[in-house]
Amino acid sequence: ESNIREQPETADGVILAQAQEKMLKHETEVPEEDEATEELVPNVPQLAEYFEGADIGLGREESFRIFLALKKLTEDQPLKTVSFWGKVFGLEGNYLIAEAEFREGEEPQPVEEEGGDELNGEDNEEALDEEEQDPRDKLPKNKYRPPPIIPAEEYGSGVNKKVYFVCDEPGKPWVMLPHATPQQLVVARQIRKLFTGRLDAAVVSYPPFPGTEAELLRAQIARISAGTHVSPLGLYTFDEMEDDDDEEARDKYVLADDFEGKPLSELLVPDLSGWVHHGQYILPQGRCKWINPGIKGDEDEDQEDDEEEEEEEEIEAEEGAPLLTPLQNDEDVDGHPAWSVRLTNTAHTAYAAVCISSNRWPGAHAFAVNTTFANVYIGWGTKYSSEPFSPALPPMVQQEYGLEDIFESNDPTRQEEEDFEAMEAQDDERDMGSEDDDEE
Amino acid sequence: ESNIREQPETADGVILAQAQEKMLKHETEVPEEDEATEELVPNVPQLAEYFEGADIGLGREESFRIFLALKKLTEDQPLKTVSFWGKVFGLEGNYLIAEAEFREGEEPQPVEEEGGDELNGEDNEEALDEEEQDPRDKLPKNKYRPPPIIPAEEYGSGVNKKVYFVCDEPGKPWVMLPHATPQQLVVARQIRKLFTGRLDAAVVSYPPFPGTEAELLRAQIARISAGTHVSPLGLYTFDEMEDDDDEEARDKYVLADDFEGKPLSELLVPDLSGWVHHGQYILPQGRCKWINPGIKGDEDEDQEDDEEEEEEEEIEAEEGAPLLTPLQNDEDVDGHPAWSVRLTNTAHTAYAAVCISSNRWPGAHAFAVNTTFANVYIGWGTKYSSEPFSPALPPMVQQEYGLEDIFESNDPTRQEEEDFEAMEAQDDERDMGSEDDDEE
Amino acid sequence: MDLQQLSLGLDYVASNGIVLSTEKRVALQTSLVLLQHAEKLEHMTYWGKIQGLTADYYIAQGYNQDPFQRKNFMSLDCIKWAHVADVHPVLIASAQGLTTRFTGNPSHEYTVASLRKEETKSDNTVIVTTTLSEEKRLAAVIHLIDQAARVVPRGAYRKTPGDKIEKSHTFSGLSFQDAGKIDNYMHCREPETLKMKTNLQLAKLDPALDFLDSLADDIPKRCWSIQYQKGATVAVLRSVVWPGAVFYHGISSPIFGHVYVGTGLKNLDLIFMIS
Amino acid sequence: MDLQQLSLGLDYVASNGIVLSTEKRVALQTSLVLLQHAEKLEHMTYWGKIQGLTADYYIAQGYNQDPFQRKNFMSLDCIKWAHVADVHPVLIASAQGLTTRFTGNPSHEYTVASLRKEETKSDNTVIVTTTLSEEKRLAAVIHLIDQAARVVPRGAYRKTPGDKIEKSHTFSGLSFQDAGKIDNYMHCREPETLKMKTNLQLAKLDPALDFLDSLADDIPKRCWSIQYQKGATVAVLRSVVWPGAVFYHGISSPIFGHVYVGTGLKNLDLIFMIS
Repeated sequence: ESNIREQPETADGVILAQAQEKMLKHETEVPEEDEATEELVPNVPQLAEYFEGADIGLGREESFRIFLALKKLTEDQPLKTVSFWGKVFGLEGNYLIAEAEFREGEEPQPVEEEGGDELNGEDNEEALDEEEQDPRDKLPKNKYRPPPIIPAEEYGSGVNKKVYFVCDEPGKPWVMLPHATPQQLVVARQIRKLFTGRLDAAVVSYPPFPGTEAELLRAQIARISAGTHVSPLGLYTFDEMEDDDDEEARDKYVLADDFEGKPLSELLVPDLSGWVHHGQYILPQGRCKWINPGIKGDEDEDQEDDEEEEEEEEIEAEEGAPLLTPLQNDEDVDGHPAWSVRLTNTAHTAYAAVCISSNRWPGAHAFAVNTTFANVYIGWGTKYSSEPFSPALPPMVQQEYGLEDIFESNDPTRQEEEDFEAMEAQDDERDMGSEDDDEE
Repeated sequence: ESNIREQPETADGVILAQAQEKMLKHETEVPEEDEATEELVPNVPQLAEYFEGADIGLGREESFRIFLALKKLTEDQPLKTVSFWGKVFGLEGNYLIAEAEFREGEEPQPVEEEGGDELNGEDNEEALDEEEQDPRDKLPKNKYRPPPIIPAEEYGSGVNKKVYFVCDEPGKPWVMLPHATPQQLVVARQIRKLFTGRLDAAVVSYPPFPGTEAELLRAQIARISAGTHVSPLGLYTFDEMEDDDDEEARDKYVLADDFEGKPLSELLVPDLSGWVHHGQYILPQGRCKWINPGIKGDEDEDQEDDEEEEEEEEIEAEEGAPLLTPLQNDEDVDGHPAWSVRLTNTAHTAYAAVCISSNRWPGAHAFAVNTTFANVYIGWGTKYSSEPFSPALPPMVQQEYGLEDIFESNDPTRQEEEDFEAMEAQDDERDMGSEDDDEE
Repeated sequence: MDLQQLSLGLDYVASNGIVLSTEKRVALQTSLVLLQHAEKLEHMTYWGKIQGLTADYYIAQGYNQDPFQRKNFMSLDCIKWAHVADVHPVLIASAQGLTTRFTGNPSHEYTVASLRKEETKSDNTVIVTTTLSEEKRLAAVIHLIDQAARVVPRGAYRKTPGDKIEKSHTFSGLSFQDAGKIDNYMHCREPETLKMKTNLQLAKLDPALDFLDSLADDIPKRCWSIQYQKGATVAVLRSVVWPGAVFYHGISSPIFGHVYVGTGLKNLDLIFMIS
Repeated sequence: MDLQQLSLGLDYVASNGIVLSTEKRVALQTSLVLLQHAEKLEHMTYWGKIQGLTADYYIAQGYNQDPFQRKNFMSLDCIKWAHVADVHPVLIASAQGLTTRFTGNPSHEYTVASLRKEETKSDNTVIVTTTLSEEKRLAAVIHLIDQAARVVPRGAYRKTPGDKIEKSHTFSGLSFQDAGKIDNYMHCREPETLKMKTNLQLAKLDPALDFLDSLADDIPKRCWSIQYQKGATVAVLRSVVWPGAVFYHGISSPIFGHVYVGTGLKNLDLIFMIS
């Protein structure tokens, strides 16, 4: 260690401070009462206080900066609702995530990502190429049909009910994540990855993940929201005015007018009967709302080939837990309920709140007291498993072509060849002999 | 500095920790809803949060410990209400003060303090002694009558509406302060003292303070409460059921049922029209409720002497500001309103509260938002003055006795004495001569 | 993190999801002072928290002069503490086989299988099934986490010529540049990887400073996440093998410490998880 | 208190009524970093707050190597800072005569009287009435408070044989006993009372450590309140001459600092107030 004191590098700190300075404000007036508008940004510091009572959170200063950053997001984007979804840790950097909904008609059209969604298109091109071939060169036809692409849910429904923005530090610009596709969700369920903190980082996995870290993050957010967004029973209810269509699973909920808060004693029971899921369950196909992959519409030009297959595969609709299903029905983890329940303010329970933490997605928490509640996720973005991870096995080796047209035989041995040649020679001699007989 | 590392003295820290440990609790159950009782201990940490938004408070950990200590106080004493009044700094130690009311009929009888309240008694004894003297020794009678002792207000009314407990650190035992007497208040207004932190410390002052530091602390608490306990207009109201006796100043207030909170904009106006005093004004005589000192009852045995004086002094009732008087009427301080107004949460005023700080008693603060409000005092316990302090002057030198009975004359000079003696001698000779004449 | 530095340390790690409620801080600051006094320990640290399904274990550690000799204590409420006795290495090995969550009940019994050499003529190894209490499992996991994740900056401890290890009074912290390099951090444990270095490698090291295993020798290579936080004034190292183990160091200051808040489970899938 | 130590320092002084809202802390940590960078200062400190009637002044101080050469800055919102220029000693004397509260408006003008020697043959002193802006009054009061209440523990600074003053890197704090004695604290200012000591008194002092005025020489004798706080782990000195000036020192640690939160008025009644 030299005696020369190194000038502290303030470059990074200064740059961050410059970004954060834009968020700071100091108002000395309050709007008149009739001017007051519906409050868009939730009182993040106060919600953080409740979580802190259960040793959950990011500290008061970061919570406050997140609050300011959310405020800035509402100034830059036309949002209808916004909330702090949580923080996902990465190896080199972390992600702060905001969950939002755009105002009616204001949602932007996301830029189409190049990549894996075009598999079917390429196959179609191949099919076209095939037809341009010389009919005389009848090459074996590739009978492989990739599974039909399940279309992604539209913004506003199912997995994509909300949109997500990320940034790595409060004050840095918010980046909107793309909508989640069923393919991404299906693969995400099969892989286990840590994030680096760079949205454009490649995701090297098997099965190959159709996207970069941004898409993987979005998929994990979708899974975590579906699995761990919970609220006290009675806070949300189904909209009575909507048609009660029994076939369609109810997928919308609204705030109940008459909710007065659940007593702490009911929120505290270990069987979790006081809580319900308001995050909608994702079906194995990667959507919340089942769509029959057999119904193709007019995209597929090989419809004739599939007629036979339609009759063969009667695809059964996937079903999942309905919306607002109670947490009691969650599968146990290691023989215990899927959520651990804690009381805050144990020194004086009159001012306590109840906080539950997911054991299936460590890092997902929710608290409730009176009519206040919130969800948050703070963690590495991976699911819990007591079993070591086993990556998916590659599929079976494909059959190259049907065997029924081909038969194999052994190559003749040299002896057999000699025998054959000998027979041939004898036959030739006999034939020549008969021809001689005819001429006398 | 020697190389031997001194063992850190943990004795003090350990002793304090032992005291504080008794306050710690960890409950894991909540009472059922029907069992829940009215909450006695206020949510001190939450109120501290609001004050912290205006840079006022004692820090989260001390606030929490104070909360635990108040809880312990309610377990040890039969209280009806309790709250954290504030903290008064002293040179060697500090005071934490809790304001409380006993449950009906449970108030203890305070031990009578020896000391300055007995001045009149001693004089009465002197009067008795006088009468035992020999009537022939008619010594001049002491015509001094000390001012009549204004009786202290009873517990539950006026200055003594509430009772106060002090301790120097949360966890240490709470000590109840004696009730305040008018004499103490009158002298406290004339002196300016810092506290040492020891309740039994002597208070050396002129005029002499009738008590020790405990009584002075109590007097200052009374003055501060009277001057700075404020609340949003409309939160408290007079009990409609009480007789509207115009002669008696209303001295009771109750929570208004229909108070829905004052809008921040009204609380924020610099003229303070949104706030009222609910601490009752202390009259110059040291009481909230005027009592006529002329009405002696049967305590004074020298009633005859006073008959004349009664006719001479018609004592005018002192009047002060009525209860629930608005803060607008407070005298300005240095040309500005008596209270400074600040907004908390200036970055996002939707979640702000309004906090006002007294300029007359620096350290007295109040905040309000919606239906929540609180008062607190954190300071040295002295009033503000832009003028340097001038102690009271001693009274005029007493007149020893009336001059009308006495006349002074000059001592005769030697010459006058000789002349007198000469005259006397001449008179004697003449007299002797006349006697001689009679005998011829 | 040292008890005296509790609020500073928590301030440094809060960004990583490690917070303590005011109630717990107040309780710790009282109960750990009493514990330190009762056990006559020079240093008392808040080691962290192991989350169980029904309850959480708060862990404290105390030591005197020798940072390698530590006494562990556990509490369910930060008020009453119980000594956690060290466990035999055989039990530690058994505990490593447990991959389910801690339950929160110290008396819970786990069934573990361990290999034991039977002392018979045939010298067979026999699989023996024993039970392990959660309390012992806790002790084992604390030991494992300390071995894997108890970090000190290079230069904070010195080895005197007399082979005595002591805290350096002139350590003024790593510079900004150095704080970002993993070779400047070392394991505070009996050296393991150091012994496996060749003489040529050892020749380049400073015997007064490099007497502990460097984090750079940990396998796999990317098992530590280093980040600058709090406006580049704090260096934070997070273990990916034991998620929840966090080390913090105030850059250019002598302040450093570590804490663990997590489920007490080792991340066995690490190889798959890093690209 | 040093910007890097902000949360620790606030934690130490909170018991004395000095707290900062989260909002202000966040704003300070951003704006002071930028200020330090813009002004190219090595050290940045949060000096404190002077409360005005309609608004409060937040004050920050920065310096490089020399702790005696400080630059002052003020802000009304902890976001935008303005340099507070030093004022002439004559104005400081004028400001001392002002005993009313700061208004909160930096442009407010006070009327002050000051004595000035007229340069005439008769050499009379004339009373001249001038105006003093609140901004200048602020600068004057900051200077006065620093002179009266800027404290460092004995041993924190050393004087080299070359008469250079530097911070001691081996200062590990005052012991518990020493921290309670007022002679172990010194004024961080150009010495005044030191010069008035006799040679005999000076002979007992250590020239490397005792080159500043000791607080023990302050008049009146009881103008400092010393207390052990936070369970006897922190020594806190509060000035009674300038109520609101608070010095804190973590016992047996190199941590110390000071802050002022008050009305900016000197307590002229001190003599009457102490028994």
